[in-house]
Amino acid sequence: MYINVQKRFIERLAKEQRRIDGRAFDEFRKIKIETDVVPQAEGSAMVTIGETQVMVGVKMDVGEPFPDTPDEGVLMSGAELHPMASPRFESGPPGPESIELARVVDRGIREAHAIDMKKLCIEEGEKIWMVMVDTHVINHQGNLIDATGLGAMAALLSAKMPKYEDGVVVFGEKTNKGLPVNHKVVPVTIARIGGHLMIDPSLEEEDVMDARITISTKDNGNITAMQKGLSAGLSVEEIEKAMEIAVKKGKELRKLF
Amino acid sequence: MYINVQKRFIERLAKEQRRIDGRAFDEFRKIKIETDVVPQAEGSAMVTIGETQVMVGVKMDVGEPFPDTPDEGVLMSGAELHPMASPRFESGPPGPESIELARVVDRGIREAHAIDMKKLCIEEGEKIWMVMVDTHVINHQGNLIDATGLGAMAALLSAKMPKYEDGVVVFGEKTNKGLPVNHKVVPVTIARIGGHLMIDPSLEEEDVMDARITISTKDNGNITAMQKGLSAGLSVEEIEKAMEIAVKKGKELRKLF
Amino acid sequence: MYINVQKRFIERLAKEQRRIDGRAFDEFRKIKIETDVVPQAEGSAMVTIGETQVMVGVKMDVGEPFPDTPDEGVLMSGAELHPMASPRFESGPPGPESIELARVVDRGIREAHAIDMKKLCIEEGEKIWMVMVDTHVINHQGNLIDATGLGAMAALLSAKMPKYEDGVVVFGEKTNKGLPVNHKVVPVTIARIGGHLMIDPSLEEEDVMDARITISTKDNGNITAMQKGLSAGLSVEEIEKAMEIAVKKGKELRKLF
Amino acid sequence: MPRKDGRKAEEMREVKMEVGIIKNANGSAKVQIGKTIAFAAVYGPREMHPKHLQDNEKAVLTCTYMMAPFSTTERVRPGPSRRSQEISLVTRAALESVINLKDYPKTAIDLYIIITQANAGTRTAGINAASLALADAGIQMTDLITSIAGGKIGDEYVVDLTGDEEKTTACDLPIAYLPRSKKVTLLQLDGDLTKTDIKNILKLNIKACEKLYEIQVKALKNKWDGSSSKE
Amino acid sequence: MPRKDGRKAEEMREVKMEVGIIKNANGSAKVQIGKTIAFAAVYGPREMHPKHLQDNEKAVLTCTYMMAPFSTTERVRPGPSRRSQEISLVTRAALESVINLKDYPKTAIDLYIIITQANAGTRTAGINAASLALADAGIQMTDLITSIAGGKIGDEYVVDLTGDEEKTTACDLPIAYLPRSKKVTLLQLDGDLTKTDIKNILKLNIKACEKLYEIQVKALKNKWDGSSSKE
Amino acid sequence: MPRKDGRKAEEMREVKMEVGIIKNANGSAKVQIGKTIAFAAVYGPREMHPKHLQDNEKAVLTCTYMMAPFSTTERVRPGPSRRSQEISLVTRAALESVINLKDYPKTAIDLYIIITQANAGTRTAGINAASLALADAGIQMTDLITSIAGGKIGDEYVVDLTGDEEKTTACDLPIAYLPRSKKVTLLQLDGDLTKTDIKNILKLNIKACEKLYEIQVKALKNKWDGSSSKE
Repeated sequence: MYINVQKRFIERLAKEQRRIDGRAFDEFRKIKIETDVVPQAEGSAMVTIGETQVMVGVKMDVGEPFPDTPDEGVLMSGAELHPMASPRFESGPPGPESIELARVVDRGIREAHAIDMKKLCIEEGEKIWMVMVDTHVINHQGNLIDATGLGAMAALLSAKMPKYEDGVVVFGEKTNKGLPVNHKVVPVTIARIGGHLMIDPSLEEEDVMDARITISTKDNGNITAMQKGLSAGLSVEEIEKAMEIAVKKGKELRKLF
Repeated sequence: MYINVQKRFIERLAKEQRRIDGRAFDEFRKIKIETDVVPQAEGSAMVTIGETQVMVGVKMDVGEPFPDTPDEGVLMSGAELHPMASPRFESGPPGPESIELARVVDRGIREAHAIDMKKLCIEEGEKIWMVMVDTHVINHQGNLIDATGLGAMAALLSAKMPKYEDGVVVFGEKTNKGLPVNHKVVPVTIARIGGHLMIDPSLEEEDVMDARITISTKDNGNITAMQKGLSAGLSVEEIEKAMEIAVKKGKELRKLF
Repeated sequence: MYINVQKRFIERLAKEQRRIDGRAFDEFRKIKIETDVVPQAEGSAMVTIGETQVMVGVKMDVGEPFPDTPDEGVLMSGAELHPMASPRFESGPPGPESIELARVVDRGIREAHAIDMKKLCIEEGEKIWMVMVDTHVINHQGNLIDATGLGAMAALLSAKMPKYEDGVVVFGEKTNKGLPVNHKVVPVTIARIGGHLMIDPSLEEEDVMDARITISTKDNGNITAMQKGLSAGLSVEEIEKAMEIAVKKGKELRKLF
Repeated sequence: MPRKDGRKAEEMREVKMEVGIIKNANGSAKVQIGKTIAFAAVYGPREMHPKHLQDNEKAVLTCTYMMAPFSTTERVRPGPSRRSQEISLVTRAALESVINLKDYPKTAIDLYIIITQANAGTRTAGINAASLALADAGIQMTDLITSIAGGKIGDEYVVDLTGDEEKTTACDLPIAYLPRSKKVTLLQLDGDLTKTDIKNILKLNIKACEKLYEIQVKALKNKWDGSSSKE
Repeated sequence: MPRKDGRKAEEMREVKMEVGIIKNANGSAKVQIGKTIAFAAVYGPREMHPKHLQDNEKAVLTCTYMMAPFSTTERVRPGPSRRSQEISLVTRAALESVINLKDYPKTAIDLYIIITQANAGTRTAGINAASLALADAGIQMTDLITSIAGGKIGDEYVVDLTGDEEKTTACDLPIAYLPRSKKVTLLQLDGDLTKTDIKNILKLNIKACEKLYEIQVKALKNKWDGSSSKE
Repeated sequence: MPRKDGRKAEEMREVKMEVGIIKNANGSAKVQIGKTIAFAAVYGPREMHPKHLQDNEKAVLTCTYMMAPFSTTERVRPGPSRRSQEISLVTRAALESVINLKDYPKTAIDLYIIITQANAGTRTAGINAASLALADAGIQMTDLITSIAGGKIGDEYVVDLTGDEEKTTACDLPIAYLPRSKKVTLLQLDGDLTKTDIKNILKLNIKACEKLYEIQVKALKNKWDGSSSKE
C-alpha cells in the first residue's frame, strides 16, 4: 500500500522531469572514492554514492592457470549482500542478486581486457597470479552495481603486487609495482520510471522502477558489458538512448580515479 | 482417502489376476530405447517405459585411480529426481530415493564386472579413465529403476572413447572405440500388490504396493544385485519366485539393446 | 516455570553449601575411564562422569604440513553433539556449542605442547603425521567439556602409531610405538550458582548456573587454556579462586590416567 | 562471406520445436537450435504451500535453469552454479513480462529449464522453450517471448553463434524479445563493441526473433491440432 | 574347511547384546558382533513439532545410520554420505515392518544407529541393536527383527563375514528377518551369484537370524530382570 | 624495555572510535585499534518473524562475527568458519550481560560485526564496536562493555599485542570487562602461564579497559552532540 502511494508519487514527479531528491535525470548523487582503506590488502577502496557505501578489497595469490588459458592470470569477483548493510538482505550464502552484482561488474572489466592477464603469468601452464576482488556492502541505499563497479576499478588501480620470492608469496609485504591495468571501466545503471530513463536510482527509486539497464564502458567509449534487469521491456530506442547516457556519464566517472 | 479407494481397487484387480492398465503380471509397458540422443556426450540414451521417460548420459575423463585399485578405471553414477519430472519430487540435493536409484543400478553393473575396468587403466597408479553415468528423469510414471538401468546399459554400449593425446583429453572429439563392455546387465523390478507379484509397476501401482524387489541379471542369468524396498516382508518362496521372473524377463530385455 | 522452581531450589541449596545430588562443591561425580574401547582405532577412550558418557577416538594419517610449520605434525579435533545423546541436541552440522567443546579441549592440549609435534614430522615440508581426535557423546548429563578433555587425553595416551611402510600408511596395523605425549592436560569446569563456585556441574546445575569457566592445567600446574561461558560476569577474585580450584582438582584428575 | 557451417550472417541454425513432451507437467516443450537442446516444463498455477509463502495479490513465479551433467564437454556438477543462478534470475524476469501474475493470486507457477546438450545459445533456447511451455500450460500471456543471441565475427554481424564460432569471437549479445509489443525484455552483453555494433546486432537479433515467433506459433498449432485430432 | 578365524561356515562371530545403555533415550542397546560394534537409541514416541510435520494418522518414524569418525581404518568424515543415506533408508523400511505406526498418531519416533567400530556387517549389527532399542522403549512391535549377512567364499556358503573375508569375496547378501512371521524385510545383494547360491545363502542367514532372536530375547530379559531386581 | 613499535607494556595502540556510520542500522560503530578495524551494526529491537521463533518473555539476541575476505594476509573464504562461530558465541554471551532482554519481549536484536582489516585483537575490537552500536541503537544497557587482550613477551606482561608481537609469543588472553560493575564477562586463554602470570595480565587488561571506557563515552558524546547540533 505504502509502496503504491510512493510509486505513484515518484512516477508523477518523473513525468514532470523531477526526482524525489531533486536531482536531474542524468545526475549522480554525490560520489566519494577513497583508496587504501584496507592498507594490508593489495588494493582497496571505499565508494560512497549518496548514502550507499561499499568497500572493495583486492587480494592476490599465486595459483595454477586454467587449462585453456595457460599463460594468463585469473580474475575472480565476489560480493556479499549482508544483513549488516540493510534489513532487506538475508543471512546465508550469496543469493542471485549478489551473484548478479559481482558477475556484471566482473564482466565489464574482463571483457574490456582492463587487466593485461598475460602479464600476470609467472610460468606458463604452472603458475599465475590470481586477482580476487571482493565487495562488502556497508550501507545499501540503491545502485549497488555502480558503487561496486567504481570500487572494483579504484581498488584495482590502487593495488600493489605482493612480494614473491623463491616461488612463495610473502603475504603482508607489498612491492611498488601496480597491476597491469590498461583500461578504466565503469558501469552506469539507468532506471526506467514512469517511462523516463534516469541514472543512479536511489533505493526509493529502485522500488518503483520497472526496468533497469547497466552499461559498462571503457576509455574509448566502447561498451564492454550490458545487463538488463527487471521484467518490463525496453524499446530499441530506449536501449540506444541508454547507451548514449552511459557513454557520456562513463566519461565523467572515469575522471574520479 | 482417494489413495485408499484406489488401493482397494487395484488390490481387488490383482486378486483377479488383472492390472489397472490391462497388462499381465509379467508384462512390461511399451519400452523404447533410443541412443545417441546427446551426440556430444560420450554415450547417451533415452528410455521410455509407458509414460516414464529417462535420459542417461555417459561422460568420460582421465583421473587418478583409487589407491586400492591402481590399475582399474572408475565408474560413478548419479541420478537427479528433479521436480521437472513430477510434482512429487522436490528441489535440492539428491535425497535418499535418488541415491538409492543410482546406487542400485550402479551395483548391478559393477558387480557383474560389466565394464572391464582394467582396460580403462592408462598408467598404473597414475592415470585411469573415469566413466560417469548420470540420469536425468524426464517424466516419472513409475519404475524408474528399470528405466534407469536400461538407459545406463544402453548409454554405456553406445559410448565412444574420447580422443586422448599427449596426456590430455580432447573434449568434444570422439574416437571409434567403444567402452570395454563384457556383459549386459538389466534390472527387473517386481512389486507385490494384494499378495501378488507383478513387474514394471506404474505410478498408480507403486502407490499401493507393499513391497518391491529389484533384481539385476547378466547375460548368463546370474544375479548381480538385489534390493528390496518398502517395509512389508517377503517370504523365501516369494523371493525365489521373483528371481525366476527377473531371470526370465532380463533375458527378454537384453534383446532390446 | 519448572526451570524457575528448580533454579530457586538449587540456588537455595548452594547458599547452604549443598548440591542437589549431595556432592561437595569441589567434588566430581564418579569418574570412570576405559581405554581401547575401539581397538581398531589408533587410540580410544570411554569416559563416564556420573551419567554423562563420551567416547573419544584418535585416528592418524600422513599428510602435508602447514606452510608455516613445515616440520610439525598436525592436531585436529572434532566433536558431535548428536540427538542420539540427548533430546536437547539437534541433527545437522556441528553448531557453535559443539565447535566450542572441541576447540576448548583442543586448545588446552595444543597450548601445553602436550604432543611433541616435531616428532610427528616424517619429511620436512612434505610429510607429517596428522592426529585426528573425534568425540562422540553417548549420553549428555552435564559437563561435556571435562568428559571430552579426559577422553581426549586418555585416547592420546593409549594411542599406538600405525605402521608406515614405503611411504604408505598400512591402515589397520598398529606398531608398539605410542604418541610422543609430554604433558597430561586436563580441563576443570567450574559453574557459578547462586554466587557459589562448584565443579563438574550436572545437567540440572548447568540449567541454572549463570556463569561457567573452564581451566585446563598441565602436570606442573601451569594453565594452558581458559574459556568463560555464559553471560554473567565474574569478579577477578572469582577468577582467581577458580584457578586455585582447577589447579588442585587437575592434579587429582591426572592420577586417573 | 558464408560462415563455417555454410550459413549466412542472418541465418539461424536449424530450429525444431515440440510442445507437450513432459506428461506430468501442466505445460512443456523441447527446443533444439542446431546442436543445443533445451527442455522446459511448467507446473502450476497451483496452490502455494506452505501457506506463509503465498502472495495474496499475485502468483509467485520461480524459474530454474539447469544444465544436465552430460550436456557439455566436461561433466557439469549437479546443483546450482553462479552462472546458472544468474541465468535463472534474468530468465525469470524476462518471462514475467508476459504473464499477468495478478491473475493467479495465492498460487505458485514453477518453471524449469534443462539443457540436455549445449552448443552455445543455451539461455536463449531455454527461453524459447519456456515460452512454449507457459502457453501449453494455458497460462494467460500478453505475448509469446522469443530469444536469440548475436555477435560480431571479424567485421561481420552474425546471429545464433555456434560453440565453435563463440571461440573465435569474444562477444555475445543475447536478447529476449516480445514480437507483438516489440520490446526487449532480456538483454545482456559480454564483449567490446561500439554503439553502432550493438545497434546492428540488435537488428539482426530482432529479425531472427520474428522468425522464431512464427516457429513457436506453428509448434503450438501442431500441439493443439494433435490434441483435437485425438478427441 | 574351517574359516581363517576357526569358525564353521554357519557360525557367527561372538555376539554380545546389552539393552538400556543410553540413559537419556527412551530405549537403547549396544550390539557387538565380532569386532563390529553398533549403538542404537530411540527417542519417542513424542509429540511432533513443528506441528505442520505431524501426521494425524500415524507416527513419523525417522532412522539415521552413522559411522563414528574413528570407526574404520581411514577416518570417516562426519555427516551423511551416499552410503549412509541408503542404509538409513532400507533400515527404516525394515524397522517399520514391525511397528504399527498408527498406534501413535501425531508423534515422532526417532531412531539413531551409530557404528563405533566397523569390521563388516555394520548395517546388520545396527538393525539388531535397533530392534532391541525399540523394544526397550516399550514401543508395540509385532515381532523382533534380526539381521545378518552371508556370502560365498570359494565354493562354500558362509555367514557373518569378517572384514578380511569380505576382501576375498565379492559378494555380500544382508537380510533382515522377522523370526516369528518368517518374513524377509530387508534384502540386498552385491555379487555375481546363481539363483541356487542365493537360496543357499538365504537359508544360512535365516538360521543365524533364529539364533540372533534367542540372543535378543535374552538381552531383553536381562534388562527387565535387572530393572525388576532394582524395584 | 620499550616494544618494537615504541609502546610501553601497558600502552594500547592508537584507538579511534566513531558512532553511527551505517545509516540503515538502528545503531552502528567503527572501532580502529592500531591496524585492526571493526564495524558493528545493530538491527532491532524489531518484531521477530516468523512468529514461532518469538520468545514471549524476552528479546532473541543474535551475534554474527565475520572477517571480510580482504581483511587478512590470505583471502578469507566468505561464510562462517569454526573460529568465527566460536567468537560469535562468546561475543554474544558477553554482550548479553549488559542488555536486559526481558525489556524487549517478542523482538529480535541482531548484532553484526565485520573485521575489515585484521592485525590481532579482532574479537576485542569487535566487542568495543558492538558496545557502541548497542548504545547508539538506544537499547537499555546496564553498563558499557570494553574489551582488550594481553599477553606475556619474554618476561614482560603487555597489553594489546600486534600481529607481529603475537608471532613472538604463544599466549593470548582476551577479556571483556564491565567498567562500572567491575566484572569480567568474556575470558579466554591460549598459552602456557602460571596463575601469577594470569593475575598480572588481567590487571593490565582491566586498566586498558578503563581507558577504552573513556574513549567509548567520548565517542558516544560526539555522536549525540553531532546529532543535537543538527537539530
